[in-house]
Amino acid sequence: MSAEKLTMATALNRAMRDAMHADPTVVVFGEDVGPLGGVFRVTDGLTAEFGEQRCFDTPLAESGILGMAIGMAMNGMRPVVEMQFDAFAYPAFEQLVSHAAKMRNRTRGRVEVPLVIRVPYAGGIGGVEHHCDSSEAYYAHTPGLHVIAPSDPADAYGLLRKAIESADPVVFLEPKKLYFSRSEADLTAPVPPIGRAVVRRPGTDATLIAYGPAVPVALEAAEAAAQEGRSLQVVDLRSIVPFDDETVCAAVRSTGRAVVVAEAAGFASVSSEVVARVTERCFHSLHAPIRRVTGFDIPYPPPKLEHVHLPSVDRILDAVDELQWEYA
Amino acid sequence: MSAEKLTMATALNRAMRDAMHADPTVVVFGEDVGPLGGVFRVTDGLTAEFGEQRCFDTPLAESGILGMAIGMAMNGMRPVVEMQFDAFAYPAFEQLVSHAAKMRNRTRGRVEVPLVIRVPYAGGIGGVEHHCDSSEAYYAHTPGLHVIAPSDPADAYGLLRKAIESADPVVFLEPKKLYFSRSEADLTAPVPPIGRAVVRRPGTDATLIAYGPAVPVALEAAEAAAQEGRSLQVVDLRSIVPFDDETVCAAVRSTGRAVVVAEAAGFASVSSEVVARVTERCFHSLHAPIRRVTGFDIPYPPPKLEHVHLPSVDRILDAVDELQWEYA
Amino acid sequence: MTRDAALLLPSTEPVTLIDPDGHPVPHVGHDLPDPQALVRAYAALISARRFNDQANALVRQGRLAVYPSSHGQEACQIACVQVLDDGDWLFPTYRDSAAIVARGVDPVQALTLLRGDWHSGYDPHATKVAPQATPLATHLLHAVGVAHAARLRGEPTVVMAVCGDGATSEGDFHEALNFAAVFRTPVVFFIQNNEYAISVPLARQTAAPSLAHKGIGYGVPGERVDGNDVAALLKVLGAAVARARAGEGPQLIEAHTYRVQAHTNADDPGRYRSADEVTPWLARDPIMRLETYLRGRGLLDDQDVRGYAEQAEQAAGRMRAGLGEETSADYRDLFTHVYAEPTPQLREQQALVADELSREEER
Amino acid sequence: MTRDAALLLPSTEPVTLIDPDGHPVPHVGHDLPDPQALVRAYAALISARRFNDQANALVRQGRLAVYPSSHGQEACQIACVQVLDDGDWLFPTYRDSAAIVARGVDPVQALTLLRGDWHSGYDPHATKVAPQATPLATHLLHAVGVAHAARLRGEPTVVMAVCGDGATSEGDFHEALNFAAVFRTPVVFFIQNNEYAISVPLARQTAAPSLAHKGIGYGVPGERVDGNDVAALLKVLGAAVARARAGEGPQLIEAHTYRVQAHTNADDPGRYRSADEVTPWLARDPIMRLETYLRGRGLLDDQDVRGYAEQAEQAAGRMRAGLGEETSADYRDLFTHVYAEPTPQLREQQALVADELSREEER
Ligand SMILES: Cc1ncc(C[n+]2csc(CCOP(=O)(O)OP(=O)(O)O)c2C)c(N)n1
Ligand SMILES: Cc1ncc(C[n+]2csc(CCOP(=O)(O)OP(=O)(O)O)c2C)c(N)n1
Ligand SMILES: [Mg+2]
Ligand SMILES: [Mg+2]
Repeated sequence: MSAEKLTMATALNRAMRDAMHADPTVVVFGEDVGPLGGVFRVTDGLTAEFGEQRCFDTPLAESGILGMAIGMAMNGMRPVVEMQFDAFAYPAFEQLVSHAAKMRNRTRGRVEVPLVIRVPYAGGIGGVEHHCDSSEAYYAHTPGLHVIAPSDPADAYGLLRKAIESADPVVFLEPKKLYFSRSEADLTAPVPPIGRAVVRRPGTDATLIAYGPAVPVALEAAEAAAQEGRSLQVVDLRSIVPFDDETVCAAVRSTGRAVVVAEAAGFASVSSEVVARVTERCFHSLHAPIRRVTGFDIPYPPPKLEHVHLPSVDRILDAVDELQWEYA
Repeated sequence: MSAEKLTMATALNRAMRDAMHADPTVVVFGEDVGPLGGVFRVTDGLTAEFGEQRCFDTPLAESGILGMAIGMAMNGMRPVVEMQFDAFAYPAFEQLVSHAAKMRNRTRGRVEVPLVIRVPYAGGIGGVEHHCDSSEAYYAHTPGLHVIAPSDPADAYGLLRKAIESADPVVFLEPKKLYFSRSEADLTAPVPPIGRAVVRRPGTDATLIAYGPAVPVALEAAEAAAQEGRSLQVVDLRSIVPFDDETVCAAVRSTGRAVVVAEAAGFASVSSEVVARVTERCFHSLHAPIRRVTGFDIPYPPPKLEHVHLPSVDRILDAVDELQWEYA
Repeated sequence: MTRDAALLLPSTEPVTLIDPDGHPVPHVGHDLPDPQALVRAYAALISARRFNDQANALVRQGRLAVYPSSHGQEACQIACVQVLDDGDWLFPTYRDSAAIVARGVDPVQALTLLRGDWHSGYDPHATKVAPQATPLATHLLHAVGVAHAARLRGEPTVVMAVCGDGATSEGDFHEALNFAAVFRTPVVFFIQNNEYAISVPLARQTAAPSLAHKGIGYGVPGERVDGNDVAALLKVLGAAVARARAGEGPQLIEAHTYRVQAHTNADDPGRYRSADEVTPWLARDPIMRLETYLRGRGLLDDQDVRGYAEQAEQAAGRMRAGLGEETSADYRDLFTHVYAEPTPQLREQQALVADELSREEER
Repeated sequence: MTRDAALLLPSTEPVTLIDPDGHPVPHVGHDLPDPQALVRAYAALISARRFNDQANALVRQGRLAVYPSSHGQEACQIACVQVLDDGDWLFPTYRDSAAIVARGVDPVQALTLLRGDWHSGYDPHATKVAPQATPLATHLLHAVGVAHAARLRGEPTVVMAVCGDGATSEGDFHEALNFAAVFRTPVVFFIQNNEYAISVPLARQTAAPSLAHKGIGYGVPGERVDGNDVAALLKVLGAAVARARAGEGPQLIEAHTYRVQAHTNADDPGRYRSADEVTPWLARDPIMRLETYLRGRGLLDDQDVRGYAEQAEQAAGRMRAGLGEETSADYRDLFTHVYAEPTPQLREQQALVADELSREEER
């Protein structure tokens, strides 16, 4: 067991490398993932180390990439494919929804498609249109897919290993803005199974529920609130599907107040689901309705305006302020 | 003003015919919509009446259909395109999300894409896989699209006329199982604007909130409840986006209890949104958490099992029973 | 892979080896298949036709929900299976039930989808037949993936990927051809051009000289074949399979045939084509011409014909019986096969149904 | 539309009319463009090169966020615009900023996207230039739609739809070519084959003899042209536009050129290609050869060259100045242009931001 300081991009790269060493059926492919190592360098060195047959570039066609991955998964391989940016996964939507998600069901378990779809996702990097979408709702709403969003290097490593080992298709959402943030991680530590949320920060007054790129913002907000004497708990979902009702509800019951924080547009989203299901389960423990701080219901803004759109510490603290403390 | 008894399919057909008469820029195209009149005969007779240039068959490619429609809308036309079945709209997902929904925004209003995407949707017709998806959440989550689901012939006519007149792209979801159910409709009556829900049945004890194919089921449940002495109000959303907070919240406040009914899988769905936003707005009027009766989080079942999946009168009444009447 | 245009373009006319009247047609590129293969094909054609007729009858009796018939396309159905080895894969569409049965899948299992029992009824791994694909052209990419995986492992697998003329317009057709070509994947793309996509005729689908002309745009050799001539199909498809197996990469074969019946029983072809258009195709029936040829060569006599008809009749009887049996749809299947392990949420949802059912029973 | 294969296939070698050394090359199909057109093209090339250099410099200075340069591809940029009439439309990609500016769009407005101010800065209706497309190949379908709408109204509009070699692999490329062919829509599909899609070389993109060979699969005539020879481009594209305008339907033109710079400033080409590969292409520069040719014919002298350079320099200066001005991004735009009328929800959300900002100001 040895902790080291590394970036999420490196952690993800290690996860693929280690998985490829551990299992010869793991293959990595997509656009520019070979010699270039991916536009974010997440697949850096894999072709050099494992050869062209294990990590390779494809023609430029996302439906093709996922469709071929499904076929390979049907025939004994474990493909890990990269969609270059969130919005460029949309051409693969039919393959994802009508096949990846349904093949096991269609065949009553006779055909499995163990594959991972890595999607660099969400904003905060000054990217132009189509490079910053938070698309998790589309995937989370689709039965048959696991949907995961790590928020730090350690989870990124552990969850990607689990995703590659999974017998089911996993949409693995990598928050682009966290790719190069560095933190301590012990890659040899045991990882919890997919489907477990974690309390990132204890707190007693209210609970912030976040995932992926929103987690660091929530933690920052909790820190700021602490300065003002308010104790905020922070829960990191990690896995959107399956959802960890147990951890989330226990957290919310312990404080009686909650704010869900997510970058995606709020309407008919994962954050709607969190509000709905937690309210259904914890109604009588709630002192106030659960609030949401999400992206607005607008197309992702151009770089110069993204700060207006993204959940900010201030906006989170405003929402916390509105949790009807007068009823405490 | 003259009411007549007609099916939803006929009402939709009339809406297109009348729109094509009223506006020469309206064109209808898709797969099999020409001489065949569509697999559900919703475009029956349009080619005969308006000629090949106004209603025509395309090659078999949904992204092509929607992409071409976007171009035509950019250049002065009002295309109304048909996606043959819900799951066959998925190949057009990128065109829908990355272009139809964003063109106005991209150009700060300089380029409008007034088009309607008609989608025969949802189940209850014994259809095989890929023919029964409830895909509204994907569209409702996407900023820039209007999303409409009528539940009777009169609304089908009025809302489709409004959708065709709209300057924005509209996803028009036609509940397949209601195509051939007949009811009185006055097609000359004025129609409310897109974005208004309607109370379909008054009631005082609890509110059922439904849209599209779930509305008749909710009405049936209310009827059954009345027999048992419970008065259920039924709200029909009609328009999912824009959402009519005013009507829905007023209804829920008036009863203090609510159940959302929808065919789609519940997770991260339109019904999650309804629960979340109504709870946020009406928390202190609620005697119990809002419950959901939705499709399960599973791929749409084969015909012999769809009855297990679809919201039923009994399941709705069970949910109503669980609205904590002991707190009344 | 050759980049020489001449070698990638199809012949100007579809390859025919036995004409509609049962006469052999000399061809520079292909001899006739050997007699055994033709007799085997004949027996299979008779079974396939009987299977189609039986399925149509079952629809009329309400025992099948829907059936997209391959009546008139049986030569394609049979040939694309007969050229495969046991280890090869077949990727069929909804219209290829006869091919699936020819491949050895139990007819009742083959019809699970169309009966409404479940989305697919047979074991793809055991039968090397992929689930029938409904979303058009999407399965062509799966075929490429299956073939590519086999090739990475050094297996001799060839994959037969079948689609219709309409499906060639989908983006996935393009991506599948291109991926297969770039990776030199052993897939035979087999288009059954039956001139219609539901109501839409070929002329509305493409302006190309032929669908086989699409091959060259990917560096894939294209070939055209008479889709009602099982002899030509066996040779052309057989050669394509052999080349793919030898490492020469994918091939594109367009069979020209005709959908003599409706798209499915729910369709009404009177709305978009005249009976006059259909009639000439009845004279080009794939069975008749093979029978004439075989009889003429003394490879088939009345007794053989009766024998094959009898075999086909027995199979149809077993199929009727099998489909007559009540099937018990188990609601638990809805929750069990969404993931390898049901999520906590699915367990809750299944429990809700269980509770409903137990309360119903109490009543 | 012809279904004769010979008329749909491209020539075996790209059409060249002026070789890299500036010598005219006789060609059976095409004469040289007239001198005025070539001189006009020269001036435009100089401006385009200067525009590229300036944009690259602005990136280094941090005044542009990102720039996909068309350095070395300027002949394509210029020619595809010069062949259009005012009423025609251009459908460009992110790499075609120089073409957009050549079409008359204000350079500062053309760079709005890459500056991060907004997704698109110019008025597509006023300029007949569609917003630059990022999702590859998707805009080709919009081009077909724009052209089809014009044709339904009997307008003489032709649409120039530009994409890269990589984009040809997308399903939407296939669907666009097919729709255009079936509807005989006046679109010229213009592929700038610069041999790379980011890091992926052409050989990984296709196994076809050439990208122009894709045309025949749709019944669309394909042609290949030297992408660094503006003379050949003007003639080949001009002929395609004329045929499209005359009602002969779509055309597919592949220009063979090379991306001499990185994909964008964020790219690191050293990881996937050697400098040795790039060097020969520098000698094939589109400007040099035209300059040599024009000087040789007495159509250009030192003074002209200085004059055009001066013009280009002035434009670059205006561009620098324009991009130096502070832009004020208005948050209200985020809510105003989602729908024709903001929804009640968007009004609420905008009010929330307004409230935040007013409280910030108070502080
Ligand atoms: C992606 C998609 N779009 C639409 C459909 C609806 N549909 C089913 S069959 C069919 C026609 C297919 O024609 P073709 O490919 O020629 O096959 P055939 O039915 O003639 O065998 C259509 C449009 C579908 N199944 N999938
Ligand atoms: C649908 C889609 N997938 C992926 C990308 C990411 N991407 C941007 S440019 C590019 C390469 C495009 O290559 P090519 O078409 O040859 O054009 P070039 O950049 O060479 O001009 C890629 C993969 C994208 N923009 N759209
Ligand atoms: Mg067909
Ligand atoms: Mg390129």
